Amino acid sequence: MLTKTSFKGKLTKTEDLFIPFIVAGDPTPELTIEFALRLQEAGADVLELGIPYSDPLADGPTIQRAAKRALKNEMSLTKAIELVPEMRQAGLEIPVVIFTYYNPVLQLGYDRFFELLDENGAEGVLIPDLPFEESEEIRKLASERDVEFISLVAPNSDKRIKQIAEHANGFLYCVSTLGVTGERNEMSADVLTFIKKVKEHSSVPVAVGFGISTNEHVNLVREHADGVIIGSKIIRLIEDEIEAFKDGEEADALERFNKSVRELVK
Amino acid sequence: MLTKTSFKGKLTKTEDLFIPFIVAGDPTPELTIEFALRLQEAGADVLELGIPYSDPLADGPTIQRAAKRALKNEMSLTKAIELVPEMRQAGLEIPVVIFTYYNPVLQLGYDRFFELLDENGAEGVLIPDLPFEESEEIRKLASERDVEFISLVAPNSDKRIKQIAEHANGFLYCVSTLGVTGERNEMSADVLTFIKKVKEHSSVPVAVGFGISTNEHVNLVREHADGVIIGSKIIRLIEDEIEAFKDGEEADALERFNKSVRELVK
Amino acid sequence: GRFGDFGGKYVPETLMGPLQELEEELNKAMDDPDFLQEYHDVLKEYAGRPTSLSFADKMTEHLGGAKIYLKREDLNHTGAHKMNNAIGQALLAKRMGKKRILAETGAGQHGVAAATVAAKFGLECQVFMGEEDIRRQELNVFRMKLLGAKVTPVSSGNGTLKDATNEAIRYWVANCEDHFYLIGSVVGPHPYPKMVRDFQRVIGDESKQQFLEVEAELPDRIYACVGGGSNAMGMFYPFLEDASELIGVEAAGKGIETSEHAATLTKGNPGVIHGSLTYLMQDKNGQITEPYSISAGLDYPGIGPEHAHLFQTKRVRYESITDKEALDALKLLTEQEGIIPAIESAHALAQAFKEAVEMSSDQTILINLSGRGDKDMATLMQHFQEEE
Amino acid sequence: GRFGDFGGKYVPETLMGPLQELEEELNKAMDDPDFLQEYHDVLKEYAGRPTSLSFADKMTEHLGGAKIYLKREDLNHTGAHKMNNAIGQALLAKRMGKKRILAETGAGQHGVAAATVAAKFGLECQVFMGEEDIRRQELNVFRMKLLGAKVTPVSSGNGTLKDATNEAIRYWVANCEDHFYLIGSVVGPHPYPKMVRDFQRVIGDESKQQFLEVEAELPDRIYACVGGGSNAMGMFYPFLEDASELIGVEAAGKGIETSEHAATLTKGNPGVIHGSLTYLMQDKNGQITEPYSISAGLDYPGIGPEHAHLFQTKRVRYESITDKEALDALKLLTEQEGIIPAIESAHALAQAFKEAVEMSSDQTILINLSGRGDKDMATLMQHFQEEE
Repeated sequence: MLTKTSFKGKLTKTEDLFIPFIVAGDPTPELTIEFALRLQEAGADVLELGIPYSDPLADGPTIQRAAKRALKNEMSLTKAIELVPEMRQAGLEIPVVIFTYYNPVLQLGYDRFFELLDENGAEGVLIPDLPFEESEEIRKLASERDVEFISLVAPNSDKRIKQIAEHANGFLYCVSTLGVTGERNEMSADVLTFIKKVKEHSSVPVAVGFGISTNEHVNLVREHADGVIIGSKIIRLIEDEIEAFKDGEEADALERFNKSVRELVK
Repeated sequence: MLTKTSFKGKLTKTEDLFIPFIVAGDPTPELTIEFALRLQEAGADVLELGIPYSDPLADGPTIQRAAKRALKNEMSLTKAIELVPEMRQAGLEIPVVIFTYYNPVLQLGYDRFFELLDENGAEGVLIPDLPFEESEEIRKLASERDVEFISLVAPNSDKRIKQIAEHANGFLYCVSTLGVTGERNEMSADVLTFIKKVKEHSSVPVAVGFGISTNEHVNLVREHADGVIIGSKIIRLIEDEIEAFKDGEEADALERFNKSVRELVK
Repeated sequence: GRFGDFGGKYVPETLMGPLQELEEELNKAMDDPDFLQEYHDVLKEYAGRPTSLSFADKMTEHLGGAKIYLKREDLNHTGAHKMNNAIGQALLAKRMGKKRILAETGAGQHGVAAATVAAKFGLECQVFMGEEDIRRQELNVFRMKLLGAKVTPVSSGNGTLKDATNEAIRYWVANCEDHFYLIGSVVGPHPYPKMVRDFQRVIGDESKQQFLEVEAELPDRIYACVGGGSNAMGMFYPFLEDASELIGVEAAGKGIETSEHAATLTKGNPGVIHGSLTYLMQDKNGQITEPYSISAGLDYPGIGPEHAHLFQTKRVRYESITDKEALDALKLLTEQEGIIPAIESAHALAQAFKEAVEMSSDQTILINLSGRGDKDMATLMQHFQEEE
Repeated sequence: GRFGDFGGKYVPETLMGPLQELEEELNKAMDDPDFLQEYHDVLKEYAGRPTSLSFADKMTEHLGGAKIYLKREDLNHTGAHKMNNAIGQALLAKRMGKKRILAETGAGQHGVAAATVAAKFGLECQVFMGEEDIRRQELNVFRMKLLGAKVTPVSSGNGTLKDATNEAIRYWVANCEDHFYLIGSVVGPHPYPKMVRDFQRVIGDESKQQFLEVEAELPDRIYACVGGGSNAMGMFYPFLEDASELIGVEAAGKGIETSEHAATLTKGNPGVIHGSLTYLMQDKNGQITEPYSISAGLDYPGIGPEHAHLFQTKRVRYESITDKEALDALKLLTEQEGIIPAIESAHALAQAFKEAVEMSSDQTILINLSGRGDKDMATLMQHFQEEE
């Protein structure tokens, strides 16, 4: 099983995973590196590094705002991947998954894309608008290049769950907006059934994401899945400090950020 | 011939007629009486007394304005006819033709209309929107009551000219916008032919109206027709004095009016 | 030239010649199969006829009474029944060798129709429009100009439709030799009321055939709004000899008990307006009074003389509907059927809806949807946003 | 789900299920004679089809080249070809038991069409519209609300069509269980491009029959404007196997040499937008760029994937027309034929007029007049009054 989740040997456990998401270049490339380190400190097992995109149709308003800020800094797919070695140099050890919409990859070309991942030491890739049916070629290439191609599965994936889960690499991203958003403190039976079904078919850890924003949510997910993915909430913690970053109070702000993340996943 | 143009004996000549038009109640009923007298002084042979109407579709902007002023004074067909005895009392001797659109007559009813004409001593009637074909009944009634029913004939009346001219009473009103408006100082051959044709068939004097506004026009018409009808120009002479009337300089204004009319028909 | 007691030619002598010429040419044209063929070809290939007959299933269900059908004159090119008549008269003008047409307009719908056919048939077009209406209907003025027409502002009177019509007639008097006057409704001197009816009867002719196809019998009741009354005459005329009850709906404005309405038959009396003996709104001295309706197309103090005749003979029942009732009906039809009717047409709808609920589900009614509501958006926005 | 290299389903996993369900139901429906009958009945009895084929005699004479025919989609209920597709999808939504539809809109034309069919078929309707567009198209917003639709402002991005579409897709992701997403053009993930084409092909099918009736042979060239490209696909599709040359006309805005245009095929390159692999306008990093056209309906950075395929295979020739050329063509058609076209359609007219003069009088061309210009009056007023 670990062979399928190795992330080039950098992922050492398959349970209780904490997988945070940040957007490259939000609010600056330098801070992105800092956030990555603080998240590692707070216990992150894998970093999802988001590429800002003009038309992020799978994302809510928080991540759209982050993308907009990052695009103002002219962040691109190439530049984002090139941040990875800088992170490494600064001390990042956990595997990095590049989260990007399909079009920037398409414009770069698969060859150049994988070359970049390889050169810069990014271990995984996740493309939210490239479903199983459209991803055969890239999955094959990823496998050849030893890059983890992360798949998503949704409660309405239905009979596709088995297909997707059986082909999963790295970890399996369960989209679960139905159960854990908002104020609820327990998962609906439907979601539990869904996660259970995914786990049945999956040979990689099953992580749950979308809408996880409190420590209660986190612990609820931990009970049933192998990992928790946190995106918008992390971005909002960054947004909370935007003014502080502007005012040059970087060290304090990063400290507060780190503390908030620790609270979230304690 | 004079039997057909007698106006109850008040029209004593059949040539070189001057037939001015004023609107009853413009700008006040009292001044209407004064204008009638000044026009008689200036040589008028017949007075056309216009009834103000909401929708005077045979009239140009000048007479429309006059009608609007008169309607503000609540002038009506009945009140206008009732001005005639006041004019007589003040010294008016020439025959009076009531110029009215058809609808007010219709609302009054033929019986009451002719009763009013008779009671108040108006000698004629002219209804510009009641062509020959629609006027059989009223012509018959007028004839019975010894009222002159004035008919109009136009250059494009064509074969109707004969019919209209042969049934004419009082005088025949030739509508002649084609020949004498504006700056021209001679009549077109067409208009001359038209007037000639009308005179051939008419047993009453043939008067020409519409657009006569200078002494040159007047003299041009006199050469070829039995009479000249002047409407808008007279109204404009009244308009020239409107402010003077408002300021109470009545006597001077009427004197100027009389002088202008004399110039026009000299 | 009469419909019973009504109609006639109450016009200045100068127009008698042109009217006679028109009548003669009209009679020849209407007997000429080539002319009729061309007229019907243009209706089909240019104006989009036949217009649909729509069964208003949701509306019917909502009211729970008679089955409701709509004759969709809103689907005509330029958005209303006006086009049928404008095409007919433009073809006649062409046949008569006239190179210039003139027209009066209130809200601008007939002006747009006239400008449209003038462009299509290569005629010059001059449209008389009251200054007040020009201000209120800026878009339609622009539309007419874009179509190449000249729009002449009329400042006399109150600067509305009645005054524009007077001015158009005056202009025609002075220029009748080479101008064809394209009147927009079944009003004016003979032969206009008859001619316009004959160019609009295609509405009723089509409706009859379409209705028989779907229901195998004629409608129990037929409704149409009446300003001048051309859409109603066009709809009613082919049914005059049939058993269908015919209902003309006037504008009651702010209520027929007020002075602000345009309910000519309901509240007016006979008289002469724009060359024709008919019913009109007037004071005791025979001065024509200003009508009022939220609907520019019904805001007219007269009515076609044939309607006066059908009123007198009781062949058609005439009702009146207030601004508010019309707007409510407009909103209801829009929500139920996805069709935004002209406010004019909404008067017919309102009366029909009132009566439909009292009728049984095996009865049928047909409503002439004379035009689309796009032109009324500014009015509707103002009204419904005030209401909020 | 592909047209050659183009098309596909580039969507979040959550939409794969709904798309599959849609595809299955669509296939069943299109094989069901009852469904097709209902679709065609509604087109006839509600939307006003068949639309006319008009011979533009004066325009033809004016240019002195090929004979020019116009397919009159402007005569559809609500004024454009959008209605054909909205009816088809609404009937499908009903068949699938969906009670709610959602739609994106730019200028509001598709939003109005969606709100219209929602009213007609008793569905709830939510329309996503950019905040900027809401400001610019106040009347259409009011129209949608009057029809009972909810208009949701979209503030992300630049607040225009692209953003409204993104937001509609996001909302659909979260609510796909009971919502039917009614896309307005031949764009989006499979099966939308195919479905919309199949609901629009009635344009080409009718045109073919009508053209054969009057000319006894097919047109030499057929023109249609292309934004997303639904009116063009609907017109072209039935002619793909015929000899007629097909010409799609994109918006060159202020010129394809500037950055302000929407000439996707002329200047863009392949990529993924709104779930589909096709041509689009993007920068070197694959970020989608903002298009520009005076015509709201052509102001879209992508194009239907089938067009990308027809471009690649050269079956269709694609040209581009600037704002100014389109406006000139609009004015010319208005003056010559009394038809005010939508600015979108004027792009097709402009290209056709350019070519018609070079053609001989025994050749024929057919232009798809996709919609009427009423919606564009404010833009036109501003433009032509500035010009004066």
